[in-house]
Amino acid sequence: MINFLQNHIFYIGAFGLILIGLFIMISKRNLIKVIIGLSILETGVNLFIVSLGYLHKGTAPIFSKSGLDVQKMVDPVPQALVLTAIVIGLAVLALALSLTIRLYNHFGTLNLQKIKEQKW
Amino acid sequence: MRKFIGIILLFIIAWGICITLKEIPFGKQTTKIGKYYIEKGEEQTGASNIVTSVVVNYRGFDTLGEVTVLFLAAIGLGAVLATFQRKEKIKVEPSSLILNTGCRFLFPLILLFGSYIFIHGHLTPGGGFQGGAVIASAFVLVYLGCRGKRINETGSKIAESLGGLTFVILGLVGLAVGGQYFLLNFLPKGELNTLFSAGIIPIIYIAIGFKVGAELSGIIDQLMEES
Amino acid sequence: MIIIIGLLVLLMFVAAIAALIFKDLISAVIAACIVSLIAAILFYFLHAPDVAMAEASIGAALVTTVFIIAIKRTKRYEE
Amino acid sequence: MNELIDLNPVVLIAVPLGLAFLVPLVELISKKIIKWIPVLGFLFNTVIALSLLPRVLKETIIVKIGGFSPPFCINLVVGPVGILFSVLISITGFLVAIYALKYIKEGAEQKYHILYMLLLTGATGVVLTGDIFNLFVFFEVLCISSYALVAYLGYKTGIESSIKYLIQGSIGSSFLLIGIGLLYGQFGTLNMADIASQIESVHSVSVFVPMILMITGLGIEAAIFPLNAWLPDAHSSAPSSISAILSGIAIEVGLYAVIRVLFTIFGVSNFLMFFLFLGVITLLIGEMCAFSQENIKRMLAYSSIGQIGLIVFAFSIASPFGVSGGLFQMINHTLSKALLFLASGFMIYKTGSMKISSFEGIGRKMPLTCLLFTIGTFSLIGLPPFVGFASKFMIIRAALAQGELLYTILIGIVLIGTIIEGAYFFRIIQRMYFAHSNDINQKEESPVAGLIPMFVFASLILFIGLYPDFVSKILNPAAAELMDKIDYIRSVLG
Repeated sequence: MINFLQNHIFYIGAFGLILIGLFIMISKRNLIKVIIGLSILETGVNLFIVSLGYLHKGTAPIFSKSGLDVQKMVDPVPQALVLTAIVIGLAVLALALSLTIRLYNHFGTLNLQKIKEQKW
Repeated sequence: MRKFIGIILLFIIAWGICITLKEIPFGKQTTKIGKYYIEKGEEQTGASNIVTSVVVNYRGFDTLGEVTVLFLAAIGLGAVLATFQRKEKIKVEPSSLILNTGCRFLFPLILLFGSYIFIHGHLTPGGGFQGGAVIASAFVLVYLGCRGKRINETGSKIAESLGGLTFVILGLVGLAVGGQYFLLNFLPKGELNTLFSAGIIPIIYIAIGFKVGAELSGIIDQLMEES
Repeated sequence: MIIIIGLLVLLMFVAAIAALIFKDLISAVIAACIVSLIAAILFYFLHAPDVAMAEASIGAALVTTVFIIAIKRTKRYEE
Repeated sequence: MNELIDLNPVVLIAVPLGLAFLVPLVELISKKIIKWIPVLGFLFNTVIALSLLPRVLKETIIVKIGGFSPPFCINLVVGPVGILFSVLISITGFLVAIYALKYIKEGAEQKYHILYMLLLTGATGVVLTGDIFNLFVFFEVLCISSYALVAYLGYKTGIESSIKYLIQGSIGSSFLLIGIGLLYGQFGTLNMADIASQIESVHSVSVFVPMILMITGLGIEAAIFPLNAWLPDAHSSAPSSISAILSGIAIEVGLYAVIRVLFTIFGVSNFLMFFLFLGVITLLIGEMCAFSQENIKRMLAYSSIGQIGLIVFAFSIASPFGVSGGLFQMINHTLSKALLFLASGFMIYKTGSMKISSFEGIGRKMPLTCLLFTIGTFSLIGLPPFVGFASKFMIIRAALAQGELLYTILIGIVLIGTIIEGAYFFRIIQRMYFAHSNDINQKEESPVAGLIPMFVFASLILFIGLYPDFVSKILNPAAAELMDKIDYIRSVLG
């Protein structure tokens, strides 16, 4: 049990968040709820990418003092990628919420089913 | 019905990912490029924080794109919000004296902490993005605590612009100085683990810190005042 | 150690599901904020202090602020 | 002149970025010169890209950013495909920027110009980069600026379609990111050539899942059939100059990314049959929906879906002829669709309505604009002597050269799609020129700054249509680059 947890807990956490986020985005009609789902989805993706670089009994990739074992450092690349992904996520969320505010000014509702100015 | 289809879709995705994850053992090996960065990073870039050297130097082009995305978000948000004028101004109640003074007292301290984070980005955890976010949170505090104050728009615009320009121009200088490489670390690397080391990395991180701080507080400002 | 991480992941799931169920959008946003905060702690356990700082300051603090401003300008309850 | 040729291709991305960052500073000095900055930037890009062309055709240029060797740094791969697209992007960007001088009058103008420059910079980054995560970052730059630009005018429809586009697009980019993560976990590298060289060493199922995720993510921007619900709304409610860029550049770049991922990274061959059918379905759905539209911009948007279907079909033939036909059709679509949107922009501006019925008799009011519009439609349908004829001919020849019954049947369906396309375009032209209208006498032509870019587009269409050999010098090496994975890997990794 402990062994299984040790090897899989972060993947479970990450993909659990991804699936919950996707489910919120698919099932909810309220726009703000959908965007909350998007934020949870992005957190999940970030957690997944960071956990790719993990090393059991490793250390952070920072040479803060001498004598650190180079072989025991975790992979710095996923961390750099996630740093980028977090900022991009914030940018998308901020734009989405500003659009939401304007949408509410125009339509007076946040329910995506009631907003049907355009159709096929 | 929609939920049901959604759940089926999610199961398919989860199943597919589970198959793939079997090939990726957790916590086992460091990858080829990760190893290279850890072994050579200190000597090639002069930064003791390898994540910083990856973010700013090895994958600096990504960071340039990332800074652009944030800039885009601030500009796009302004463009979207500028399309609709609010009729009446929202009335704000002035905050109490204790809250007001407390926020004013905390504001410079948080600014100091933020700038500490991005100036020491190449030595300790943290860097331009984290420091910028901390600076923006100081502005949020002032917004919440002392109602009716706004940031200086011209100042934030200049910080935004100069931050981005510094990044691009440093890259182009690298192109001009030696070897035809964009974003080449052309300055001397200095002594390891000291403040003045790692060539262009601290300069870029300071520029990013100013830019991110100005942009994030600009986003908050626009959302608070113009929506 | 692993037990603590397991509990944190469990708590994170509870918060995420709470964000799914709550009708009050402010509560849902706070639940999403808790998800981000726990994710930041998990990043720390994954030896990624840089990412943990970014997630705590951007994902938990600023995103929540932006969400709350947006909710303030629109509607608080989901119908 | 010699120094100009030796310039590093990275300036194609860095200079427009720097100019975009400069705009807020310039705004403090003078607001009038801002709208000339994009013109200047893309003129520069056009010159650089054209002067790089002969050098690239001789040998692929690998740009190492930061001065490290390829798998350890981000590298740009400026091959024939990359340079073809960057020339296309810079020319279109330059012309549409001239058009926007007179067209954009409302809203926060300086923000429009920044967003416009960054959109095209993102597109250039996507086509030039050789690193999968860098592709994601530039893709986000492209997507986020198009979300903001769709909502730029602030109308009800614009905001609504922008938010729908944003939600679908951000799910797509999350999928793309998961796919990139899975690939990194398996191969430990982000360089496209490095991944491509190792892809055969692992179990095929575990590569299949990231491939599906990435294709889904990129396919949303490329508007392949089940993922294109956002396109007609977004393209029809953006300002016309932006519709031209979204139709002409953004979806082409999305498609390029799909093809790069499929052909170079995963090197699939047995999976392409699926795309063959997908392309034909996309084509038919797009053209049929376009036929039933009453709104001109929606009609053009659906016609873009149809064209994307045709291009996907051409690429999935996967013979050198088919791929170069697909690239040629992309050039045709960019030039003609941009011309059509630009012309319709001023027509809508004059009549004040997007309804096709309100264009009756406009051919006598705005003769030049309507003539240029007609050239665009003819090229899109594929009449000689315009580009469309040469490109469609190439695709048909490629399909028939396969010599299988299936391809013959599919090309028959494609031709039916072309007939539908011809029907609705001729209907508009008939209404524009021959329908009766009351006020014929007053002539109101588009402004000169609007006419010049349209005229240049039309003459490019005519010129390339008359001398297709001129572009096939680039198309053939480009097709070879896409088809030949081993050569790509060798040129990057050495």
